[in-house]
Amino acid sequence: MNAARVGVITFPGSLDDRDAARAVRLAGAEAVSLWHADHDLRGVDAVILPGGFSYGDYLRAGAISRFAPLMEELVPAARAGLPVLGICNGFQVLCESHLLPGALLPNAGLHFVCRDQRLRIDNADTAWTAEYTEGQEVVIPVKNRDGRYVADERTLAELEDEGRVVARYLDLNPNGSLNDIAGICNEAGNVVGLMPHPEHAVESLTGPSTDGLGFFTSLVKAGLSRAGVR
Amino acid sequence: VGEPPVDSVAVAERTPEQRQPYVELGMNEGEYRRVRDILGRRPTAAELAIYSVMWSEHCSYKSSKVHLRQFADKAPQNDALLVGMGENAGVVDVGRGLAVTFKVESHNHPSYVEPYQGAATGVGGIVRDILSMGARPVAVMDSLRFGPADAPDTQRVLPGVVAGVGGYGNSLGLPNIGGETVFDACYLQNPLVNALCIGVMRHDDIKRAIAPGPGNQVILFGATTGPDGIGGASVLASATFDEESQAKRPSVQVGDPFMEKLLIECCMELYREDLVVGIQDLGAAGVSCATTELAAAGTGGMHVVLDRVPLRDPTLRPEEILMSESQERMMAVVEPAKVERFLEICARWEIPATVIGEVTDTGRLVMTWRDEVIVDIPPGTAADEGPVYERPYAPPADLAALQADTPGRLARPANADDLRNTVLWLAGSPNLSAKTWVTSQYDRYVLGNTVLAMPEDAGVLRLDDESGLGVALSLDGNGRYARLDPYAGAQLALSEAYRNVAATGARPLAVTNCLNFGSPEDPGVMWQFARATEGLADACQALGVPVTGGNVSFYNQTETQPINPTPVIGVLGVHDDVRRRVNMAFPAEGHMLVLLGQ
Amino acid sequence: MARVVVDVMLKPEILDPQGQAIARKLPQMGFEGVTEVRQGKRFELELAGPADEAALERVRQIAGTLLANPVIETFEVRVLDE
Amino acid sequence: MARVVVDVMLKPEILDPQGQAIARKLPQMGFEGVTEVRQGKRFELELAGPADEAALERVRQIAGTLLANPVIETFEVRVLDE
Ligand SMILES: Nc1ncnc2c1ncn2[C@@H]1O[C@H](COP(=O)(O)OP(=O)(O)O)[C@@H](O)[C@H]1O
Repeated sequence: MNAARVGVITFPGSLDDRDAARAVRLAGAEAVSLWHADHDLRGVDAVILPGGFSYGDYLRAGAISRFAPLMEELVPAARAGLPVLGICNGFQVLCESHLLPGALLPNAGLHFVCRDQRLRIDNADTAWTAEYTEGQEVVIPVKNRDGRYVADERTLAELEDEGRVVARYLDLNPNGSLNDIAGICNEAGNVVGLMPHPEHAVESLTGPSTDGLGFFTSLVKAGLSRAGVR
Repeated sequence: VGEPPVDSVAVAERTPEQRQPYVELGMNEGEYRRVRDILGRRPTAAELAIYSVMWSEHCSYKSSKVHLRQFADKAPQNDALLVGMGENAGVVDVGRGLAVTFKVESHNHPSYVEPYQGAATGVGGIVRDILSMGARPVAVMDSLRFGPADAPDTQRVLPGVVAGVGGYGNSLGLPNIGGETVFDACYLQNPLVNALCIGVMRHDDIKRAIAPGPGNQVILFGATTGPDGIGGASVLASATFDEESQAKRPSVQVGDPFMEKLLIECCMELYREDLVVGIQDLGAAGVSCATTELAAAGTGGMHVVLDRVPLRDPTLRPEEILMSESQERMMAVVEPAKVERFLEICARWEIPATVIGEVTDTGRLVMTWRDEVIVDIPPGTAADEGPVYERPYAPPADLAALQADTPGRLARPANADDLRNTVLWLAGSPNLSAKTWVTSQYDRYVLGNTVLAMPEDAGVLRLDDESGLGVALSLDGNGRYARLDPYAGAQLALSEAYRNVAATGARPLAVTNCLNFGSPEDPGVMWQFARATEGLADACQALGVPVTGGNVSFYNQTETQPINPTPVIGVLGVHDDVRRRVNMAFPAEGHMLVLLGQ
Repeated sequence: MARVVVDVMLKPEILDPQGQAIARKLPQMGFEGVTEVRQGKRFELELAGPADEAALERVRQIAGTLLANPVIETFEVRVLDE
Repeated sequence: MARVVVDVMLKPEILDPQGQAIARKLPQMGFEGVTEVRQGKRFELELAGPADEAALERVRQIAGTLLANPVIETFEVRVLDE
């Protein structure tokens, strides 16, 4: 049986693309690198938009990458159900391209923040969180300058009512996100945006925990069960 | 207003008596005479620009050279050294076909003028140094010194410096794996910002700053050239330029980390396809430095069409182009058949690249501007044969008194309250308190290979996922010890870094250093420098670790008051398997504590 | 050749910590009487042609899709008279 | 109560990587005819009193010390008429 093929997009200024690919491999899937300027998703089963500072994030985080040629392919594919995970800068790109509601603004503390963050997984039903149990607490690094999630009241209420807050900050809100939101998903649960970096919590040697691995194995599990249905 | 006339070689020959602003450019009478002797005529404005920057203290090491020689002379035999001092950075074999290159550099003065940009471009500069050796940069460290924490100037400088180091390094995707943050009154108007970068490559990927092979093309790539950091050049233009346009020339360089990130990825692809014969980053002295050094190290000749340099400001004069310190630029020497592919890869990364010249076998560096020859020099005379000074030195007058003022003369706590206050005072002192407010602004996770970082005393990186091969690095200095005894102070800094690296389980291999001192024209400072370099060289010999490179920063002083002499020493060690590293934590209850040493 | 300015400000209901930090700092520096500070962005665009209605419409498109994020920001376009 | 705007721009000779990143992208997004983009900051200050000369002088001081970095930036102060 073939392993799931997970695409990792490299935008100019992506930084965690190779780390995301490593996490995909550690989860037992095949990492396929995707180039922002191509119009080709290379037939992958899922896509990760990695962290970084694409285009320097000079204008607004994710604002320019949203216009990448590859995004013209990704947006309809995501709307049609392709599993997509945006981590940090990837989350920002997903919001800028309206695959996810709201926006990410500069941290309330006005500094870049890098810390080992305790989180609670509040939705274990998405393509990327199926390996977790609802309410599970995990430790995963956050590292961002523009991580403050905002949305208007109606959107926030919608996210809460529909259980679309995927992860929440515990102990300390590192960036001033509304409702301590660390990650959200779309209505269908296939598109997830996450500010913390699960790809930096996949090996005990290099991360504070291995709690992040679940994001990548969830997908493999989901992918395998899909294959089983076929 | 038409273009001012070009000060060509022909004009220079016709006007031998023309007065030239060499003093304003920081050259003394003797140095200017030497240039005239070398050329057999007066230099053109462009040539004067080249010699003045290449013979500056910063580029020529004219006051420090005689002392730095000891690092080579006393260097222990060490098979691990693949490239020694003299190149952009030394290269050390770490086994399994891999090599690492690392170096520390200062950006002290610019960080006082504009803290954010000064610190940011300091990181950018050292990263390009490592990149130009053929390596992929994999981590950074920073050693910082500020005045008292509550001084207004510190409150202006410190947040900007930390944000700048973080802003640039984080945007490049380089983990920050350690450093120092120290407060002392002597740094109030002379903060120290020393940045270290380490890179990894395969042995056959090592690149040199050379331009061999007549007919090979010279390509400038990266950012366009603007009027950054050319305060000096405006004096040259003053003969031909109105005052108003001079006032426009800024001394502040602004960094573009996004461009540098693209440069890194672009260079990695260029190296992978073996498209460069020689490469050099453009740092201080920009095009002057890159062309003279590349040419001098190759077949000795190069022809450059200076008009081809892409400009951000079209009014720049040739002298200004030669002296511009615009960041994020590199120069490569490429075989003609590979130029097309080279330019293709640059275009893929959206990086401007331009062929600006060609390697020749004439032994001369020739540059034209508007079809006239404005530079015609033997490049080695600018790059390697600068002046060398044996500056006089003598112990500072107050040294004996300082040394006599021992801790024994301090009042002892007389009672429990005194003791309590002392402990509280220590706990609250900025030098001893936690530095997480600094380190939390730095990404320590990116690249996924950071095995140890803050709060550990040394950073540890994995280089190879399979075998666990890795390195440990520590960066340490102590200006107070060095002030009391520069010889022992340098050795103490080295041994602290050496111990920090060894304590993680690594085998120390090589040393880099950044020597921060006052003015070399002050005999007291020069004595501190001589003693510190001697101490460091002797200790490296005793410990069997060679100095592979470094940087000297002089003139860190406020009027006549120099900073404490501050040699900052970096030690690199190798781990055969980082999975066996040791950290600071007590792993479990019941273990025994053992004190090693005296 | 014309210069056009695009001013981008956060919507009033969005928290602006940067502006707040400045506002808090002012009294400490001896500046009283500033009740609120908000920080936004200002873009200056140089156009190859004149700033006629067609050009301004294009700038408004650039502003609405790229320079500002309508989810959190508002923008204003105006010609810079020199 | 008055609103005052402080526009802060990088000096023209200083590199503006932000503006350049935008300018390089515009043609690829189908927007031609923009020859240069520069990105600066815009501050809106709300004053407790009127925007008289004394108040504006204070704002200029604030701008020169806190809002703008005179080493690399210039600023302009103007009253927002509503
Ligand atoms: N400027 C800096 N950059 C990066 N890391 C730093 C910096 N300053 C301090 N650190 C890190 O913070 C931790 C604590 O530093 P410090 O208080 O100096 O420790 P110690 O006193 O044990 O040497 C160390 O891991 C050190 O590497």
